[in-house]
Amino acid sequence: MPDAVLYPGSARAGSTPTFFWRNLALQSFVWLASLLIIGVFLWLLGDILWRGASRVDWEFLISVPKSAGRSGGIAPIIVSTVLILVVAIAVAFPLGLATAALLSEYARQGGAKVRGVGLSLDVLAGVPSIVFGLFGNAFFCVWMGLGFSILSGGLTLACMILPIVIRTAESGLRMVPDEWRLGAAALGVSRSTTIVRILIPAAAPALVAGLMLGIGRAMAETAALIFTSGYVDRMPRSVFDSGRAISVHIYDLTMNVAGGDPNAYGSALVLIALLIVINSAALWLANRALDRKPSRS
Amino acid sequence: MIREAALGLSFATLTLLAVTAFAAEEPSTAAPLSGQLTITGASTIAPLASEIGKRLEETNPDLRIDVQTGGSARGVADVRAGLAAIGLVSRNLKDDETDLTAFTIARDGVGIILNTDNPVSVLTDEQIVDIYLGKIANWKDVGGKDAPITVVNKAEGRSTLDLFTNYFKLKNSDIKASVVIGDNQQGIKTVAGNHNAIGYVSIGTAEFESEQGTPIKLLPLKGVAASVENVRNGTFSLARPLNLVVKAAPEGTVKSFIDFAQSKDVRDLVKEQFFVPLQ
Amino acid sequence: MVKTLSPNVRDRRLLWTLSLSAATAAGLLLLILIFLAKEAWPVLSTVGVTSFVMDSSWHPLEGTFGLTPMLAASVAMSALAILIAAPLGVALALFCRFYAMGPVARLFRWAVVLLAGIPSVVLGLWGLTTLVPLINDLRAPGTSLLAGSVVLALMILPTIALTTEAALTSVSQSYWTGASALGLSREAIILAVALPTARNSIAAGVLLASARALGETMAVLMVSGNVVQLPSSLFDPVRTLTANIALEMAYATGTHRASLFVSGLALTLLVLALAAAARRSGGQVVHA
Amino acid sequence: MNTPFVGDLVPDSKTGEAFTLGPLVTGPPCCEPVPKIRVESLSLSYGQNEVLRNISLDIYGGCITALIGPSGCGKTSLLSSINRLTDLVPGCQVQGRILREGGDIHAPGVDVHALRRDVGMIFQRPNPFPLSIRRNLALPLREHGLRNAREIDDRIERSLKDVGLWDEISDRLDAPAQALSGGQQQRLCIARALVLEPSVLLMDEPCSALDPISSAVVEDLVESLRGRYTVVIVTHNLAQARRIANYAAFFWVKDRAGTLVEFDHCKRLFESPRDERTAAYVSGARG
Repeated sequence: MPDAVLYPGSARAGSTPTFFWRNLALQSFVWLASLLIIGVFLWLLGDILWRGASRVDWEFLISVPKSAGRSGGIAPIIVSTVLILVVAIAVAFPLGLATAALLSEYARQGGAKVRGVGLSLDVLAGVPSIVFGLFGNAFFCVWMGLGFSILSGGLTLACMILPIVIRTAESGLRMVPDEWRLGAAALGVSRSTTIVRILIPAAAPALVAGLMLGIGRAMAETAALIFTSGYVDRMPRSVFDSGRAISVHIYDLTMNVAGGDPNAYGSALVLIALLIVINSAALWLANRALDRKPSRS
Repeated sequence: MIREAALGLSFATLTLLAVTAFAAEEPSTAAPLSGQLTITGASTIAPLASEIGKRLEETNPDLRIDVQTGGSARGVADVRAGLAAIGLVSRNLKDDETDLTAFTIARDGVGIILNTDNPVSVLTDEQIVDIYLGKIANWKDVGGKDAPITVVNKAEGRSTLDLFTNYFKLKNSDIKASVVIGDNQQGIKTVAGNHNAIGYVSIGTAEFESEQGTPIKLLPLKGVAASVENVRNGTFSLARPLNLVVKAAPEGTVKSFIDFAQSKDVRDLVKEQFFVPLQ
Repeated sequence: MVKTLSPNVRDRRLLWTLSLSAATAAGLLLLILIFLAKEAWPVLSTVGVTSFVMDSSWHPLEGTFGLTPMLAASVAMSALAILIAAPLGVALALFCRFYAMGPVARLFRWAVVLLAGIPSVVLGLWGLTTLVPLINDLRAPGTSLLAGSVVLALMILPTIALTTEAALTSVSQSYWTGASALGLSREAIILAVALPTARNSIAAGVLLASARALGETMAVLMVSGNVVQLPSSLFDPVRTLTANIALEMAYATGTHRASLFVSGLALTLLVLALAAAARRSGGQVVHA
Repeated sequence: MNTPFVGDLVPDSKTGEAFTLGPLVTGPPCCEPVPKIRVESLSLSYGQNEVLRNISLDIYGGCITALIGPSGCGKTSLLSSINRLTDLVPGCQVQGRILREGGDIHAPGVDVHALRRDVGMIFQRPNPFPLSIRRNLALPLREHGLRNAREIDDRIERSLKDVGLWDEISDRLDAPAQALSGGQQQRLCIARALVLEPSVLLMDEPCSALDPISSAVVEDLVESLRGRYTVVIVTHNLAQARRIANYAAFFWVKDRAGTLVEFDHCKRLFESPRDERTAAYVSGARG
């Protein structure tokens, strides 16, 4: 009956059964879909766990790969992956944050130009990772002369996650209530101070969340890294060394190395565990940022 | 706080950069072999070359051998362009590649594989050609079950494909493939997961996988069993050399690496990667 | 250090810095496009665009460059993936927002974020060893448009679910209270208030997801069969533009390589069109 | 500049509806007979929407001026144009002049940050920054160039004492400001404005979001500021305006734009309004 208020055209008085079936259908669909998805997810995760768990122990994490990765561990792979991520974040985060601040705080003044930036970011977000790989190879490895290196890979990933970081940071900044902007302006506080001291700390959870998404995407990346950070599974000594990222390792083990599957699953398990760790760390950081006790800087 | 963290992070990276830049310019010491050697090319050989490199590094701590994967064509191109000192090429050099010199470090056979559920155990060369051309599309035509044939072919540019098409005098565009694959293991996984598939992969890995219980079997060619042994003694004809190629006469580190890769010291590594060591 | 600067100067400097960053970010796309075009030019200038559109097959070594079948495959696979993932993703978001109790919703949300982080290689591996044999039992060869779509759907589902949930959350609590005050059932509120209000954002999320689907490489390469042909059924093996690049790039030289860059360029332009469409639809996009 | 402001009401020559007013003859001793701020024929619009039309008004130094009238008649817009907060609103156009101690605040070369430092503003909803109490107060000080930590602490203490918060929260200055109660937050916001030692305070319904007790505390605080600061306060609480204001300006919507109907000594505006709309509004018959 009350639905008639919202569906004047479709509702007939006393047609409750219709709604009963409709409600039941929606309800069952939602439940079934959720259970299906979670089921597939558990299946996937269980599969990886079942096949990978026996491989993963402390030894696996701290030893070097042997026999093309069939045996041995993945220590250098983890180090390379982390270094690539560090480079990517160190570049993408400041750049992304600055761009996001421009888009959210100055968008009105920028007009068409800012809209152009927005559009190009949307496209950038959709550029296939393999294209980033091609670009990174030609631009960073060859043109800039960085060769196959962790630096090239990290910079390529930075390009790739930049739109994600920017868009999440932008929406985070936009969600900061205007009253703080007005309050700061009314005190004669400059825009730069407002952004740096008030808006960015206030948006910290969103910024961290965006960064997490970026890291997740970057960690899982294969296509862009084969052509940039390379294939060398030795412990890197610097970011100028070539280093094999964990997803490249997984790909090589499954597609190119006979008998590599067990270690591939082990590595996949480690990768997922790393993602969980990073995710929880980010959540913790975000919460801490919210109710932190600021020092008298 | 986030800002500080970001600053810290950037600073750490910069420091890292500075330190490593310094480290990279460190003069080499008096060890027998030093410096960096870049090797690129065939994904088939890359794991082997990588292992050989590691073993050579063990005795020469200042030597760094970086192996990058790709394809034979990339090995050739990178050596020509000077991007790599040594290229990995998993086939004989072509007529237009005479500017390069090849050093064979191992041999590899390519064998036809079927799923173990497939009752067919022998195919003639003509039957294989007809299957790949789509003239035979059902296993019952060659004595098997009544089931459509899944033809697994390699992607364009792979040297395994070159070898296969040359041997059977096929033109790639005439092949009616149902699945096109990239690397070797994808072929094995595809055939293992499909009762009616036919594919061709590296014999050594196929033997290994078969021993491990993967449901695939190798077919003999012209009556010769596809085995590592028959590749070694030369009776199995669908085989190829695994080559290191260089532009100029090798010297210094390059020569040492090539010599080492051809020596007895790495036989166990060659076998470990399921290739056939040189006689 | 800052002390000597007046707020105005500081603001001007900040604006300058921010603009520079934004210009870098925006310039990146231009750089990529220029680079793609540059690498693609040798073959575009000699062979011409028409053969890429008109040629019926892809054998660059033999002089045929037809991209149309792969373009069709890319579009079909993404569209199918959206068709699978959109209802499921929206349902999952509704579940987390309106049906599940606190901890359960959190658990589901956490699972979705985790699913978003599973590397495409792992999904591809799972697809190749688990999904493809299942489909093969239905109809050979198993590696098919369908397998690719299902794996893609799994990959983009988190994006759709998270965007939708964000949009539903932003549908203000007051609507909820107001609608409940009218005595509406939960389903009526969802259908009549929540979903219509969040419609634009959901649409934007779906468009974003389709861009991702179009760009996915490794998983697709592993499960979709990679045969260059116009798909005529769900069970046909197909090759997408991205898989084409990944399969052949490392092995390609000369004209072959340049024609792969044409693939990349075509793909990027397709995404450009999608992004423009997403802009027009205008919702707030959450990247996930 | 030559608008007469000595004597009683003088109808504006153009509309006959805007007024200027002479100095307070019988006001409290704190009120100086000098206009601190003079609004001259101010019109304001957001894009196509005209919000204020032809407002002229003098605000006297050291006095409390209340702006009253129904919602949507542009009182807040007038308030934010005095410290040029309207600059932040896209598409906002201001015509006419606002003179602060004789100088046009819209003149080129006017430092808007310095203007806002001297003209503090309190908002309807308390808006302490998501920082600690101390940082809320230190931020504007640092921003305006104060670097000496002891001086900063001194001034924080002084302004917190001014608003009567010192005794309540001096032991938890590093606690998040948003943990304070609503009334405390609003007083903190007033302290945050006072810490910059402004001469003018603009208050946009500072008590309306507070409970009655906090509201009374803040009202007493506002009253205590009389004489030291020039206060312009927007309020919907007529009794409050009557209690604390020296002057009152009554706004009404005419042709969808806010206009100033009557400006007078507070007592006179409430007790013997000249305009019948004012009379109806203050008596509670309308609005």
